[in-house]
Amino acid sequence: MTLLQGVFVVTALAAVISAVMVVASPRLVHAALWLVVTLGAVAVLFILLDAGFLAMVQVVIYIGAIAILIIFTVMLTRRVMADSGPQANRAWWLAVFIGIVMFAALLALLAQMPTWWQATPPPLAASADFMIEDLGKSLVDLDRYVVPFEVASVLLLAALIGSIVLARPPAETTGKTGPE
Amino acid sequence: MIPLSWYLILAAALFCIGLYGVLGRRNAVAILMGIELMLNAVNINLVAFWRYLTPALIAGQAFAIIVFAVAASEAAVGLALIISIYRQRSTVIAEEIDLMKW
Amino acid sequence: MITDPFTFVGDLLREFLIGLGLTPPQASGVIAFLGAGALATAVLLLCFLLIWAERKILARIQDRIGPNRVGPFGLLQTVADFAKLLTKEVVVPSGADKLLYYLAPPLAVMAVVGLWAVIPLAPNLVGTDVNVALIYLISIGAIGTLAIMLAGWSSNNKYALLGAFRSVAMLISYEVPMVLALLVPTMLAGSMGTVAIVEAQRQMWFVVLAPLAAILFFTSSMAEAGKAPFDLLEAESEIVAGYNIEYSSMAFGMFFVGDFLHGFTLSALTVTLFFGGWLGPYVDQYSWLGLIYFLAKTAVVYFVVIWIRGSLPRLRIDQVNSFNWKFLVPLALSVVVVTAVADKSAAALGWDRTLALFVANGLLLLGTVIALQLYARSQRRRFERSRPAAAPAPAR
Amino acid sequence: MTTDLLIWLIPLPPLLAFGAILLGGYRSNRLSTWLAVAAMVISWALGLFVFAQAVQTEHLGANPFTSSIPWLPLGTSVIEIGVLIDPLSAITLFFVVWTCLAIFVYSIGYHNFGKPRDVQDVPGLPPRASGIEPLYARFFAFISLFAFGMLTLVVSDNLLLLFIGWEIMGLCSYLLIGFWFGRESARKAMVKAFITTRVGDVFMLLGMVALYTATGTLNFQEILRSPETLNRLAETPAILGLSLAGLIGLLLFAGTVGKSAQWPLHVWLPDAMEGPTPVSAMIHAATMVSAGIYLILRFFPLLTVGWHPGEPLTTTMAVIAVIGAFTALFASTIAVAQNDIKRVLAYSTISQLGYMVAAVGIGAFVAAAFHLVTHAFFKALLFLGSGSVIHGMEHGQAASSKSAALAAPGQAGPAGAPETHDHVDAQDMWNMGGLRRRMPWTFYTFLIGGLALAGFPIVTAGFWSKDEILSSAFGQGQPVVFVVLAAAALLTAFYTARQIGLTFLGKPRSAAAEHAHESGRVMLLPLVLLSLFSIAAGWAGIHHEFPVIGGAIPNFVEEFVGQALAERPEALPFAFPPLLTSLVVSLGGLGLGFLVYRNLPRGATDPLARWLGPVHGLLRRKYYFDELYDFLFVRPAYWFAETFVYAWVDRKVIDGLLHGVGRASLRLGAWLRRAIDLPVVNGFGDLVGETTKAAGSAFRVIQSGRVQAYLAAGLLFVGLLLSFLLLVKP
Repeated sequence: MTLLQGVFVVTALAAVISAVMVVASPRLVHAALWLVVTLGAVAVLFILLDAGFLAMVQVVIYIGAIAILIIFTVMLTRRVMADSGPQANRAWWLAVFIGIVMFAALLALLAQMPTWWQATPPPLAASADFMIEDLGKSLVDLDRYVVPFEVASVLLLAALIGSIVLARPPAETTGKTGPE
Repeated sequence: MIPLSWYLILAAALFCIGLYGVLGRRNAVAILMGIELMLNAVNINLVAFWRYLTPALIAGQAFAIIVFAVAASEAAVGLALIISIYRQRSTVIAEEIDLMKW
Repeated sequence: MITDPFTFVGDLLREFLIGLGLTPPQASGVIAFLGAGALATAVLLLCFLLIWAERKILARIQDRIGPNRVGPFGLLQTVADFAKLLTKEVVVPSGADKLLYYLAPPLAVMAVVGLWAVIPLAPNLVGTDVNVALIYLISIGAIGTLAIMLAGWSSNNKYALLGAFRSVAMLISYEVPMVLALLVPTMLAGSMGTVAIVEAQRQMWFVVLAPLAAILFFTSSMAEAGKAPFDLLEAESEIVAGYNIEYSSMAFGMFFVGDFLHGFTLSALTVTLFFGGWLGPYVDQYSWLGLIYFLAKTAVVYFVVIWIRGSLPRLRIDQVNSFNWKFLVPLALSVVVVTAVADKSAAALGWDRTLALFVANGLLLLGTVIALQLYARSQRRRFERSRPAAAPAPAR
Repeated sequence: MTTDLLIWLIPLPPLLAFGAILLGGYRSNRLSTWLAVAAMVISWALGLFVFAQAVQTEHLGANPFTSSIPWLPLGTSVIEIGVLIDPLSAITLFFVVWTCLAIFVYSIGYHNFGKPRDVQDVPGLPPRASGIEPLYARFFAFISLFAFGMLTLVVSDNLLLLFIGWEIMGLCSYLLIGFWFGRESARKAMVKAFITTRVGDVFMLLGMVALYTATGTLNFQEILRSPETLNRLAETPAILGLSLAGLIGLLLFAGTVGKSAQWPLHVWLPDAMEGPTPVSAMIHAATMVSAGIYLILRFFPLLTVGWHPGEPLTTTMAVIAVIGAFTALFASTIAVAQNDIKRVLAYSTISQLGYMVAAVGIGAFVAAAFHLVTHAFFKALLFLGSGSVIHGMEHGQAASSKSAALAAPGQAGPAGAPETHDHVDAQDMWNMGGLRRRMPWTFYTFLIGGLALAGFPIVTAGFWSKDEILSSAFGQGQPVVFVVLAAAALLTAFYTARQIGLTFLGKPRSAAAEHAHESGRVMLLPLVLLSLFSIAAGWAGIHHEFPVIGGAIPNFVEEFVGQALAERPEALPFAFPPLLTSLVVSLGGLGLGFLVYRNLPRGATDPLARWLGPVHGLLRRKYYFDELYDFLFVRPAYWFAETFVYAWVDRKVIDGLLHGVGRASLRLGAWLRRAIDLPVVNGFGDLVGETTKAAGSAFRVIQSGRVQAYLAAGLLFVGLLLSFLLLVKP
C-alpha cells in the first residue's frame, strides 16, 4: 500500500463513516456537521483526482453555502428539533433494504466495466493551469457545454427568484416593515 | 496507485447511504442532506471517470460544476420551502406534510 | 551578501535533512511542515503587536494616551492581558454542546491563519503557490463562518445564537461582492494564483487599473472580518457581545486573536491583490527587501483599517444588508463587466491598458455617483410626498 | 455604407416612431413629440444626404441609385421590392423632407404643446384656446405614419410599392381629416375623401393590373426606360381606338385625378379642410396631392409615347391637358367666391394641381416638375400661415371673451353674453382684417407665400415655375390651354390679393381679430423656413435666355430634372408673349384684388357679389357639384341600399332562407338527440366515467401524500425495470 492509497483509504473511511453519521445522528445539527466532514473528505478526493479547482469549489459551495444554509434552517426550525424522537420513519427497514439492493446492483453493474481494475490513471495531457482555462472555455464554447451552462445559470436565477418568493412574509405583514 | 474501482465503490456507498437518508429519515432537512450526499456521490463518479477514462476531454469537470449549480439551487429552494412550510404548519416532518393526498 | 536568504535557508535545511538520512521528497515534506508551523507561529505572535498598535492608535485618535504602564510604551500590555486570560477558568454553560463549544474557537483562528498559506511574503517566500489561491481564500473564509455558527449555537444562549445568525447572514451576503471583486485581479492577471497576481503587477499596481475593485474588495473584506463599521456581530449595546458571549478565558482569547489577526490579514490580502504585494525597487537583487516592502504596505493599510474604526459609527443590520445587496453587489457586477470590456477592447484596439482601465473605472464611478444622486433625489421626493413638508422628520 | 443602402433607411424612422408611439409612447406627450420629430429629423438628414449625392452624380438619369430585393414570388415571376432615386424622385424627396420636417415642428406649436390640458377639452374636438390637444400623441403617430407612406412612395422603384405608400397616405388622410371626429362635418368629410379617392384608386389598380399583364413587371426602370416595351405598348391596340399605352396611361391618370383632386373628383379636397391645419398643409397641399402629379410625371414616358414635341397631342395627352386646364380655371373661379380662409387655399391647390396636370398633358415635363416643387413650398407656407392666423384668431377670441367677462362681471351667465363675444367663425375671412399689425411675422411670410402663388414677377418662386408652364403651352402650340391657364392665373392673382386684403389689411372686423396675437416661435420658425424656399426655389429654374438675369444662375431644374427622361427634352426657345402675359395677369390680378379688398369695413358685403349677381352664388356653391353628386350618386346609393338591398334582399330573401334552414336544423337536431345522443353517446360516456371513478377509488390508496413513499415506489419500479433489462433481456 503506497502513501497515496493510504491517504485514499483514510479519506474514504472518513467520508463513509461521517456519511453514516449524517443519516444516523439523532441531533440534526450534528448530522449537518457530519455532512460538512463528508463534503470535506470528498474535496480531498477531488484533489487526489487532480481536480484541485473542483475541490476548492466543493469547499466554497458545499461547506461555505449549502452546509451553512442547512445549519441555518436546522436552527431556525429548532423548536421541533429539540425533541429528539425517532429520527427514522416507520419504513426505515424498507429504506435500508433498498439501499443495500441498490449498492449491490450498482457494484454488479459497474464491475462489468472493462476498466474496473484500471489501477493507474493515464497521464494528464496538460498542466493544471491549462486545465482550468480549458474548463472555463468549454463552458462558454458554443460547440461544447454552453447550453448546459446557460441552463444551469437560468436554473440558478429561477432558484434565486423562487427562494425570494417563498421567503417573503405573507402579504398582510409586509405593510408593517417601516420605510428603511 | 489507486484503482478506479475504489472510487466507484466509495461513490456507490455514499450514494446508497444518501438514499437511505432520503427514504428513511423523517425530517425534511435530513432528507435534503441525503440528497446532497447522493449528488456528491455522482460528482465523485463524474470526476473519477473523467480522470481515468477521458482525461483529454474536460466534460467530467464541466458537468461536475453544473451539478454544483443544481445542488446549490436545490438547497436554496428546498430550504426556503421547508422554512415556509414550517411557518405555515409548524412541522418539518416529511410524513406530516401530506396535504397533497387523494 | 546573500541576495535571497529564504531560498538559502531552505536549501541549507534540505541538505541538513538529507544528511540525516531522509529521501528528498521526505525532506521537502518536513520542510513544508516546519514552514507552516513557523508561519502560523509568526502570525500568531504578530497579534501581540497588532493589539497593542490598535489600542495605541485608537487612543491617539480619541485623544487619549492608551496603554503605557506595562513595558516601554505599554508594549507588554497585551502580554499581561493574555496572561490574565490564560489563568481564568473556562466556564461551559449548562446545556451547551460541549464538543462543538470547544471546536469553535480553534476553527475561528484556523480560518484566519489558514489564509496566510497563500499570501506571498517575498519572492520565493510563500506558503504554497496553488493556482486556485483565490478560491482557497473564499473557502477558508467559509470555515470562519462555520466557526461563528457553531459558537453561537453550542453556547445554548439566545443572544449568542442571535449574534451568530446576524453575523452569518452578513458574512454570506458580503461574500458575493468580495468574490466578484476578486474576479477583477483574476482577469487582469489571467490567473487565480497569488504569486502570479503579484508578478502581474510589475508594470502597474492593480489599484490603478481597478481602483473600484480595490475599494470593493477592501470594503467587503472589512465586513467579512467584522471590522468597524461592520462590527455589529459583537454590538455590545444590542446583543451583549454576540456569538462569543458565553466564552471565557483563552477560548474567548482565541476569538479575540482571530478577530485582530483578521484585520491584519485583510490588509495583507489587499496589498497582495491590489498594491503589488512584495514588489518594490531593488527587490529582484535583494529578495529580503520584499518582506519589508510587504510588511510596510500592509502596515499602512492596517492603519487605514484602524482609522476607519476610529472614525465611523456602527451600522444597523438592515443598513448593512441593503448597502450590500442594493449597492455593493450591483456595483461589483458592473465593475466586472466594465473591466472585462475595457481590458479586452484595450488589447484589441491597441489602447494603453492602464489608461483605458483607469478611465473606464472613472466613468463607472461617475455613473455610480449620478445614479446615487438620482436615487437619493427620488427617495427624498417620495419622502416629502408621503409626509407633508410642514412636519419635518424627527432625527433618528 | 453606400447611398443605395441609405435610401432604404429613409422611410423607416417615421414608421418606427409610429410604432413606438402606438406601443406606449403615447403615454407621454413629450416622448411622442421627441420620437416623431427625431424620426423625421433622421429621415430629413438621410434624404438631404441622398439628395446631395444625387446632385453630385453625373448622368443620374441614366444611372440612378437603385437597389432591390425579391419580395413576392408569384408563380413564375418574382415581384421585387426596391428603391430608386433618379432626378425626379430626388427633387421630390428634397421638398418632401423639408416640408414634412417644417410641418412636424409647426405641429408642436399648433397643438399647444407644453400647455396644461384644459379640463373642458374633449378628445375628438378641437381644444379650446389654450389647452394642449387631448389626442396630441395620436396626431404625431398619424403624421409619422403618413411621412412613412410618402417617403415610401417617393423612393419606391416599382408601381406596387408606390401604390402601397399611396394607400397608406390615403388611410392617414382619412384618419387625419377625421382627427376631430367629434364634429359631424369632419366625419362626413373623412368618408367623402376616402370614397372619392377610392374611385380614382380603383381605376389606378386596373391600370396597374393592365400594365403587369402587358409587360410582366412593375419596375419603373424596366418599363419606362426601355423603348421596346414602350413601343410595343403603344402599338398594341386596346378599346375605343386607344393604344394599350394610352389606356394604361388614362387609368393611371384616373388615380391622379382622385388623389390630386382634379375635376370631376375634386369635391373631397375642400371638405378635407376639416382636419387640423398642419394636416391640410402637409397632406392636402404639399405632399399627398403632389403624389398624384408625381405619378403622372413618373409615367410621363408612357403617357407621351409616340408623341414628339411640336406634333398634335395624342388622345391621352389631350384628355389630361383638357382636364388639367379646365380644373385650373374652374377651381380658381370657385376660389374667388369662398370666404373660409382654408377653403380658398384648398381651391387654389386644386387649381395649381390643374396647372401641373395640364403641363404634363402638353408634354412639359420639366415645367410640371418645377411647379410641383415650388408649389409644395409656397402652398405649405400658405396653409401654415393660415393655421397661424386661425390659431391667433382663436386665442383672440378667448382673450376677448375673457376681457369682456371681466369688464361686465355682473351680467348674467353665458346665455346673456354680449354680442361682441359671441362665437365667431375663426376661419371666416370676413371676421378678420387688420391682422397685419397683430401678427407681423405671419403677415410677411403669408405675403411671400401669396405673392408666390400669384406669380409676382422675378422675386417669387411661383413666377418662374408658372411662367415656365405658360411658355411651354405657348411654345408647344397649344393656344387654348395657354389662354385658359392665363385666365386661371389672373383669377389666382385676384383671389390671392382678396385673401391677403381681407385677412391682413384694413381694420379688424371682429373682437377676435382685435385681440389676436402672434403665434409662438416654434410655429413661426417653419413659416420663415418655408418662405425662404418659396423665394429661393424659383432661382433654380430661370430660363437661360431670360432678359438680364437669365444665365446668371445655371438652369438647374432643366438640366437636372430633364435627365430623368430617356430622351432628354430640348429646352424651348425663350419667347416674350408668355412672359408678358404672366406679368400682366399676375400684376393685374393682384392690383385689382388689392384695390377692391384693401380696406373693407366691419359688416361689409363682398363687392364681387354685387357685380357678378347670380353668378357669384353659383361660384359660392361651387357650381353645385356637391349637390349634383349627392343627387347622382349618394341618394341613389342610399335608396338602393335601403329599399332594395336591405328591405328586399336582406330581410326577405336571405333572412327567409336562413330561418327556413334554422327551423329544419332544429327539427333534425331534436330527432338526433332522441334517437342517437341519449341512448348511445351518453351511455358510452357514462360508462367511461363510471369506470374511471371506480378505478380511481380503487387506486387512490396509493396516493398517500408522502414524498418518501412515492420515491420508494419509483425506485422499486426502476429497479425492476433495470433488472429486467440487465438480467432477463440479454
